[in-house]
Amino acid sequence: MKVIGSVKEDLSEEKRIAITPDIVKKITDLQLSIFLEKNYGTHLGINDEEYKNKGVNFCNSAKEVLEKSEIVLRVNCPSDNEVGLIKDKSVLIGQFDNLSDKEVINKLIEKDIKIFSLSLLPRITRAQTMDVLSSQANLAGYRAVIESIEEFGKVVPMMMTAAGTITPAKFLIIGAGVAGLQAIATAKRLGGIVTATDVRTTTKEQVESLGGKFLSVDGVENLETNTGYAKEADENFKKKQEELLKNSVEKNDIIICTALIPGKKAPRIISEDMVKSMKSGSIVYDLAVNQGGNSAFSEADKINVINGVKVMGAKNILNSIALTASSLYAKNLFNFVNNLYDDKKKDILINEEDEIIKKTLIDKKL
Amino acid sequence: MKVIGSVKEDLSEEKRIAITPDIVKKITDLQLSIFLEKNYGTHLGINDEEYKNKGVNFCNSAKEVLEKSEIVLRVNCPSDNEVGLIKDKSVLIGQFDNLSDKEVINKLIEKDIKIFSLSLLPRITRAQTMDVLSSQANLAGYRAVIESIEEFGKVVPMMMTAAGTITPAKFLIIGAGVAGLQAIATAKRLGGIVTATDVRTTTKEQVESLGGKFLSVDGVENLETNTGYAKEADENFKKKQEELLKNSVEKNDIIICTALIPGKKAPRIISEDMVKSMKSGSIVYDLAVNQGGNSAFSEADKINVINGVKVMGAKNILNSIALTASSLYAKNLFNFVNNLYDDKKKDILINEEDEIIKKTLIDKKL
Amino acid sequence: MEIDPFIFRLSIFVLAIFVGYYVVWSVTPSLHTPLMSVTNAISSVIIVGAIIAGMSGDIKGILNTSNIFGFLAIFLAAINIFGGFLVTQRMLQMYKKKKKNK
Amino acid sequence: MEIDPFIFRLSIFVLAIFVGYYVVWSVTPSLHTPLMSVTNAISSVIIVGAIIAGMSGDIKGILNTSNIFGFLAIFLAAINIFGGFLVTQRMLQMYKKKKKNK
Amino acid sequence: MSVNLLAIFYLISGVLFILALRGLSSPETSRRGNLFGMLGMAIAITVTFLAIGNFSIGFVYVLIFFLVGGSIGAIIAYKIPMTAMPELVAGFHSLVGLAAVFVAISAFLNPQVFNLGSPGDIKLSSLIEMSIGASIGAITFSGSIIAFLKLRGIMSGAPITFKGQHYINLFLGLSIIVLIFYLCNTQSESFFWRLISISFLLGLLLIIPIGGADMPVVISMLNSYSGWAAAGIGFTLENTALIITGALVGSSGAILSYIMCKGMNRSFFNVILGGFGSVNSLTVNNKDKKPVKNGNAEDAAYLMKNASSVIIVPGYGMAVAQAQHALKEMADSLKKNGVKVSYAVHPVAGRMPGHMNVLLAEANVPYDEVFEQENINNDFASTDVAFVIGANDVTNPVAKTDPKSPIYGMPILDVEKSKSVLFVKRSLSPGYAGVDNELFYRDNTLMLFADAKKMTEEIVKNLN
Amino acid sequence: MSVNLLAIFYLISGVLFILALRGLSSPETSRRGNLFGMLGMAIAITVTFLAIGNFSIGFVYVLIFFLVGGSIGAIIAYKIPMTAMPELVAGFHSLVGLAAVFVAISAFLNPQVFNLGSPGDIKLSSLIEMSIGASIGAITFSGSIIAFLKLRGIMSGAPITFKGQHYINLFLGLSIIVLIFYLCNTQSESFFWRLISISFLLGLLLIIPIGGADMPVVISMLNSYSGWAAAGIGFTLENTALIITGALVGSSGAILSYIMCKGMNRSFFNVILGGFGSVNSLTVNNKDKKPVKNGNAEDAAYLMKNASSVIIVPGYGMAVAQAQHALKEMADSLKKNGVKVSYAVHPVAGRMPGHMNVLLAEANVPYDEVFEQENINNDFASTDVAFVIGANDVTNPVAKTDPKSPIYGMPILDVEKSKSVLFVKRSLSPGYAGVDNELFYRDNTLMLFADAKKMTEEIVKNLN
Ligand SMILES: NC(=O)c1ccc[n+]([C@@H]2O[C@H](COP(=O)([O-])OP(=O)(O)OC[C@H]3O[C@@H](n4cnc5c(N)ncnc54)[C@H](OP(=O)(O)O)[C@@H]3O)[C@@H](O)[C@H]2O)c1
Ligand SMILES: NC(=O)c1ccc[n+]([C@@H]2O[C@H](COP(=O)([O-])OP(=O)(O)OC[C@H]3O[C@@H](n4cnc5c(N)ncnc54)[C@H](OP(=O)(O)O)[C@@H]3O)[C@@H](O)[C@H]2O)c1
Ligand SMILES: NC(=O)c1ccc[n+]([C@@H]2O[C@H](COP(=O)([O-])OP(=O)(O)OC[C@H]3O[C@@H](n4cnc5c(N)ncnc54)[C@H](O)[C@@H]3O)[C@@H](O)[C@H]2O)c1
Ligand SMILES: NC(=O)c1ccc[n+]([C@@H]2O[C@H](COP(=O)([O-])OP(=O)(O)OC[C@H]3O[C@@H](n4cnc5c(N)ncnc54)[C@H](O)[C@@H]3O)[C@@H](O)[C@H]2O)c1
Repeated sequence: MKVIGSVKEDLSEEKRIAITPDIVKKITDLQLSIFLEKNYGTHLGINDEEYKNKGVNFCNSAKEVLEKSEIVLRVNCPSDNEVGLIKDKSVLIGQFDNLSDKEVINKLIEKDIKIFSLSLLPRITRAQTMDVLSSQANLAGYRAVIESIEEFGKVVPMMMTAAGTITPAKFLIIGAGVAGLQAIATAKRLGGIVTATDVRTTTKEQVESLGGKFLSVDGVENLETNTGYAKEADENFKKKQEELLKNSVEKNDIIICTALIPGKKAPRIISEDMVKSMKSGSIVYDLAVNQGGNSAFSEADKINVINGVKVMGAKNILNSIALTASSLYAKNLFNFVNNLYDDKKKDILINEEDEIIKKTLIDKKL
Repeated sequence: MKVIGSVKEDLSEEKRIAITPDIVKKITDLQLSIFLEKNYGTHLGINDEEYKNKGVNFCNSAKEVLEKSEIVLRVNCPSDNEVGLIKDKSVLIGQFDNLSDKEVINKLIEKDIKIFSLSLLPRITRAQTMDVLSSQANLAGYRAVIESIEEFGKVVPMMMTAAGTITPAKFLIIGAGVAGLQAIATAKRLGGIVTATDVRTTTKEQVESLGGKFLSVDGVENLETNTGYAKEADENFKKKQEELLKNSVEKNDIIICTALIPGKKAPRIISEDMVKSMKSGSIVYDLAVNQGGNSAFSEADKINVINGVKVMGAKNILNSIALTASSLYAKNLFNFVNNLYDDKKKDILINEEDEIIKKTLIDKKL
Repeated sequence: MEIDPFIFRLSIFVLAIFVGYYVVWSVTPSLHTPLMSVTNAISSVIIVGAIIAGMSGDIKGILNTSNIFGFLAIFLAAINIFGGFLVTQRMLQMYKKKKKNK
Repeated sequence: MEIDPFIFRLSIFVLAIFVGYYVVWSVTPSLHTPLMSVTNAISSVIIVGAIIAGMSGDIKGILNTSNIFGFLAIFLAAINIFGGFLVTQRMLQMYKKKKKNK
Repeated sequence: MSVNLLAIFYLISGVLFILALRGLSSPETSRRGNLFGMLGMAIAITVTFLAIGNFSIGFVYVLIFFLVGGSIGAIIAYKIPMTAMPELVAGFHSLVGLAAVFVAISAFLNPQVFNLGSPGDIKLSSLIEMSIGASIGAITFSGSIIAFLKLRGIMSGAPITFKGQHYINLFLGLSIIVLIFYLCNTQSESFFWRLISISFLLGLLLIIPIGGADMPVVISMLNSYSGWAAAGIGFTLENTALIITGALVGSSGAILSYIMCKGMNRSFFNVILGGFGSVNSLTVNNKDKKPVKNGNAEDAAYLMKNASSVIIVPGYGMAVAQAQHALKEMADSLKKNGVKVSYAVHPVAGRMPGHMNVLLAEANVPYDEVFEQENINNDFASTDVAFVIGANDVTNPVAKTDPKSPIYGMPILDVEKSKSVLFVKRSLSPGYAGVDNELFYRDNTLMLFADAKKMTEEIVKNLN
Repeated sequence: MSVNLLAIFYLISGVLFILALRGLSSPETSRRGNLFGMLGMAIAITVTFLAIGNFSIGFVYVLIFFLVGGSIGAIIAYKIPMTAMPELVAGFHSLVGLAAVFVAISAFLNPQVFNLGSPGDIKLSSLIEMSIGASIGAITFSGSIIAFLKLRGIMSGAPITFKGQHYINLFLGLSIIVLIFYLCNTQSESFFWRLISISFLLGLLLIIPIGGADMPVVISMLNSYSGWAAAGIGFTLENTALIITGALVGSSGAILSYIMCKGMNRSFFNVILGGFGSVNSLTVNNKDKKPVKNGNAEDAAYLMKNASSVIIVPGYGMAVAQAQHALKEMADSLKKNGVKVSYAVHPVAGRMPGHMNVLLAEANVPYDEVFEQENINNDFASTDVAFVIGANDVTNPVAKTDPKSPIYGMPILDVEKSKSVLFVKRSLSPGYAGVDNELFYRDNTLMLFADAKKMTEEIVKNLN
């Protein structure tokens, strides 16, 4: 019986967990045994008891867990320290970043550890159940709106009352990918007036299908790659987009930035001037802050107030909904393991024919 | 020309202001001149310039303002210190509490100051435009939901996704007065499943008119007074209510408490056991915390975590939406002044025939 | 072996009843009054009988009772015909779709 | 001064057209096929003519051409009558509101 | 003119009458329908003249009576105010009835003119036909007179019932049959006159017990009677035009009254028999017996479809009925029809601040169609229809006029200034403040009594 | 039996036929309508026998032919599979047409039997009537045969057009008129036969160019023709039953085909003239020329109203059309009709996680009616109707069967297991994944081509 293990990660950076009680049974049904570190989920209100009842084994330290584990599930990249503890030739599955995690990855490869990074998952239909990017971006989009509203000194929905009319808050969503669409939906639900913009023309219909208005940059091509992602925009486009947004930004109360380009720095879309043109009390929430930020003044885990405009962004927004985020993340992981694991051989089977396995595997030094 | 004045209040307790730029013109149209203290609205992003442009005069200190003012507008009761500064025989309008503000009120009356407390406003149709209780309770209801959601580690709306289904959050609203109804509306908007309960039977239809479910305590009378408020419940009722809620509370994720009885301590509705019966991660937001609280463990401006359940409440929840709250409060105040002020005599006219004036005036020591 | 014309008339009568029955089934309520009014006007086709009655007899006998009743019937029916159709026309004027402002 | 029976028939014909016209206006599309089928069945009332043709003449002449055509017409029309009405009945069976479970 | 040609022309005029009735069943074709009717009538009259071809002194008299009568009719038609339509139709009806009686009398006195035999020796079938015609004509006449008086207000609109009325009517009806029987046996003039008198009486008694609210049904029914009378006389005179038209009018009138009864939720037979269940259920709620105009979804749809602008005024009732989605759909339909739609939200509509906004937003009503009171109140005066759905207090003008009213001083939405006001609510009961709303009784108000959601859905159906 | 009595009976059977047609216009009364039709026919046949009263050897032959024919008809009616209905009706039609021709021939050969004069000296009017009857009968016959062959699939359903066809038809039509003219002049048998042959030919040519999709209209039109033929012969035979019924069938058939054309958005005249605009617009998108069943809102409403359970499967198209409110209303209507309604939400329906949930919540769909795939997938097999609105990929069974498909391996909603599947989308084009969905071509699938919101609103209208 192969052993699958997971240890506590640095709670100051990551509150999500890779194995939730929900997926324990699914894993053990695959004839894998699970080892977790003590107090694995307590910070989320999940007691070790709950796991134990479902058949999970607990160890007192990360070291013990990693010594036993042939498959290690994680949320983020292990620390340098942990790399040493992971068994050689074991399998490590998580979400890694080719840039910031480069060194650790190289060390792991030296130990002949098979690294699967779900960040590299192809966006094909069959991979949807393992798509952590989607599942987490979706929650991030929701949460960005909630946190913006919490910070917003006014009321979002329109209210016509005996003491006067409260006009509805105006939202501008930059980038209508998974996170952007959920942000649109959430803002609409609360009664905001929602506009969104994107460089991919197909998103217009999608934005409208959620009741939002779409702001198109006129007369430019569709910047969509054949994998469904955005391409970097050229100068001409950037100028036109800036022109368009300049007028729009100042009319909005809350801006949620979600624009990303895979493998590149996030495009800078909201300029300093734009932020300054906004009304005092407005909010800019930059979900792209960790990729360089879509907005001027945005800094992770800080609220910068510029002329009364609050520009904010979180290093890890998912920590604030870690319960839901973990539950989806764990399911994605399980589905990935399920696809990787050969039921008959009772072992991991690296089928190079399988696009999902092939694309997520990191087996060369970066 | 009579002078109407307002000074900054203690920002640590009150961020709302009594005069917003919106109502300046309306006041000056009544041939009143306005004096404000320096930096009156800066904490809300409203510059003195904005007021000055509309014809407001500024003084450097509260003292100067109060020396000039024949009518003083406030949000809360003045401090002991300020009482001395207010001119004898002037008029003071604000929201005062017969209990906690008793001493100050008595001092003011000694100075022959006419005190009008909008907290005493009769809930008659004509008074609706001055009804600060409604306008502020409404915002409080909205905000309580937003803050609860911000604190809530899960997602509110139902989402059926490739990584599994997220079940919708369940809300229970205790008390379906103005605040409760707005809480219902806001929670519904976000996709929550909303149940509400109240002692007044007419609220059933009102709850349902917002798409909420009503939880009726069976077989008891309607505890509504003829002024539309709730009466204190008897033991029999309380027992039945407890029975009913016991089962319901543990199924809910977020509880918003708004139940009040005018002039009395707020009813204790959520017992310690009930809080403990809730799932870890649940939220109890107690809007009644300043009146004694509807829930066990609730303390103003604190989040008490009991078995993973967060019980919270704010001393002044309106501070977090001070902009909107001030705008409505100021309009209410203006409407009150407008009713009090005789256009021809260019003076305050205390018409004892007028139910609104009669009921709000405090002219005897408490 | 000729069929009695009465039978034909009866057939015609029966069929006309069906026509009348089906023809108004789908009338919109807002047209009830004009429809009644036009039906009323049409029913003064009785004037056909009145004319025959009024014009009967020769020149001398033109003023016998039967003719006089005929004249009166013509008079009444004529009021109805003109009044009925014209008033319907007036009512229907109201149902003209108003010009939209732009 | 008797009216030609043709005129009566014409009147009957015209009125029947109106009846036919109005009677099916409001039919639901799902009934188009059965309606066509029943109309088809009804149109084989031509059998009346066929019967007259078939039974004409005396015993000896019963098998002259005209009769034979009559018989054939009867045969065809009869297929149609029985087939038409019965098949309509079958079709309509489908339109019976299904019993709801519970 | 040959009898055959004559018959063909009568057939044509019959067809034109059919087309007339058909045309009147939808607003688009209604004017053309009326023209068909006129044409049919013109043909019938002309060919009758031509067929007789006796342009003697009789013709002059006929012409004079015709023209005088026609002019009077035309004048009445132009002078009468639109509000007096129902009673006018009733009045006209009485004339048709009387005309039928006169024709029957004429035929009875002078049967040879119509080829019915000679006085005292009239063909049996003709005699039966003409007495039926005369009797129904007489009933129509006197019944219509009563209807006219009731509608005009000369006679009380309340149903006048008395004990045993049904027995008396039954007795009169039987007498008519007996009289016809004797008349056929004896051919005696006196029976004929008695027949007519009793029929007059029966007409009076039949209509008197029926309440004013049911008068439209009664008129339509009398219409039907007059058709049957014409058909009866048509058989007597062997006149196809009369037969076709009579049958047409007879059956369509009967159907129409049936449809109207259904529309008003009244039993057809009770109305026709008179006085049975004639308490008007709507007047019951209306303590002061003030009349309200009571419409249905079709009327509302028609009014709004033809408006150039509609202002929707939502209130607590919309919320209770959860009618917001249907309402949005209604607005969409109207907009498709080119109608300008806006929403007027009163600051205290509903039961919590912003109540209407929550629901309108839920139904995806665009914010730029939603106006607060101050910004839209002046628009009512230039609006065709104010559609008030489940709102009440916020429209009540008593807030401006009666200082004693609990809502005095509240600024209200001036819905009453628009051309027509539609009120959707379930009854005449008051709103939150408990004050009666006098708008319900205004002339330009149409009440739509129903649950707000159901009614709105009905209206949507009728808009399409 | 006296001619008068006979005529009255014929009138009665005519009235019964009217009631039959009326009955067939709504599902509730349809079976009763059919019975009226049978009764009318029985009366017409019986009284005809009685009138002739010649129960000689002729009667025996008549009876034999009648019974043999009747039995054959009955057997066909019971044996034929339900799917063959349209062609069956077409086939039956041809028989009526032929019967009309035979009667006309018989009358032509033996006019004295029908009181039309003697052979070679037939009354002019009768001759005209009978030749019109025969000609229309012949057209009906050959036209119906073609319709039958096309529907049966023996002949290609595609419209067969060739240059100048309209001129040929015109020429044939004119020839018929000329022939009738000569026939009347000469009373020559040869003209009569030529008339019939040319009419046969015309019938063939008229129908051949019409496409299979328009066949129902054609059948109804031929129905109408056979009615006119019967009426023509009715005039010849001076038979009221034939005249009434013929006119009834003739006009109702014409109206019915008009209504059907409107329902299909086709020009009536194009269909009737054949081949003009007969390219079936729907087959164009269908590259493989696989047939799809194409329904309308009424069909959908009918199917769902009579279902005991309906599962709604929303997809991205519902979101694009913003059909959620209309959908909720549809579900409400269905629930009122006692139908159980649930929603099946696929995990990746739409374009973002939880896309459908947002919209369903907006429309206030109760959460307990919304099921995730795992919990509802087994219910499809026991469900009457799956209503798929703007979803596509998530229902595509290719995900289970074709490992090469880009969606292979995605769990899908098993809508195809339900008794009927309704697909609301605008065309046959594929969804996000770009894969054709074979469900569209299944036997138990009905495609509803329209914008999701419009179609749903239409269905709601039809549900009420
Ligand atoms: N907005 C606030 O903050 C607030 C708070 C407390 C009180 N109020 C008071 O509430 C009132 C609001 O005015 P309003 O015009 O919105 O409401 P309203 O005056 O209370 O009238 C609502 C009307 O809706 C009708 N209705 C109820 N259910 C219905 C249904 N299912 N379908 C159709 N009609 C239905 C009722 O008539 P039927 O019974 O005949 O159907 C009723 O007359 C004001 O008096 C205001 O002062 C407001
Ligand atoms: N949920 C997610 O997170 C997510 C994210 C990205 C991609 N996807 C993919 O999106 C797909 C979702 O499947 P689905 O079944 O919901 O959608 P789908 O397969 O894309 O099909 C939607 C269908 O709706 C029809 N449609 C579009 N507009 C319409 C309108 N106005 N009225 C009526 N029909 C309309 C289209 O057909 P016509 O053009 O013929 O009308 C289309 O075939 C899956 O392939 C999934 O992998 C999902
Ligand atoms: N096949 C599947 O089942 C599946 C699953 C999930 C997502 N997807 C698709 O993957 C694609 C990418 O989604 P994502 O959320 O991961 O994208 P992302 O996070 O990479 O980018 C977010 C959005 O920002 C936009 N953007 C980039 N540069 C921009 C600029 N300069 N201005 C404005 N907008 C800019 C992008 O177009 C994208 O919509 C989408 O098409 C999505 O539908 C597919
Ligand atoms: N006339 C007007 O125009 C007007 C304006 C605003 C409000 N009002 C009315 O004033 C009334 C009071 O509203 P409010 O919000 O100020 O009330 P509140 O703040 O005094 O109380 C809040 C709610 O708590 C409820 N409550 C009290 N004890 C309870 C218990 N033991 N269990 C459950 N619920 C309990 C009350 O019934 C009330 O609904 C309402 O009827 C409201 O409609 C009227």
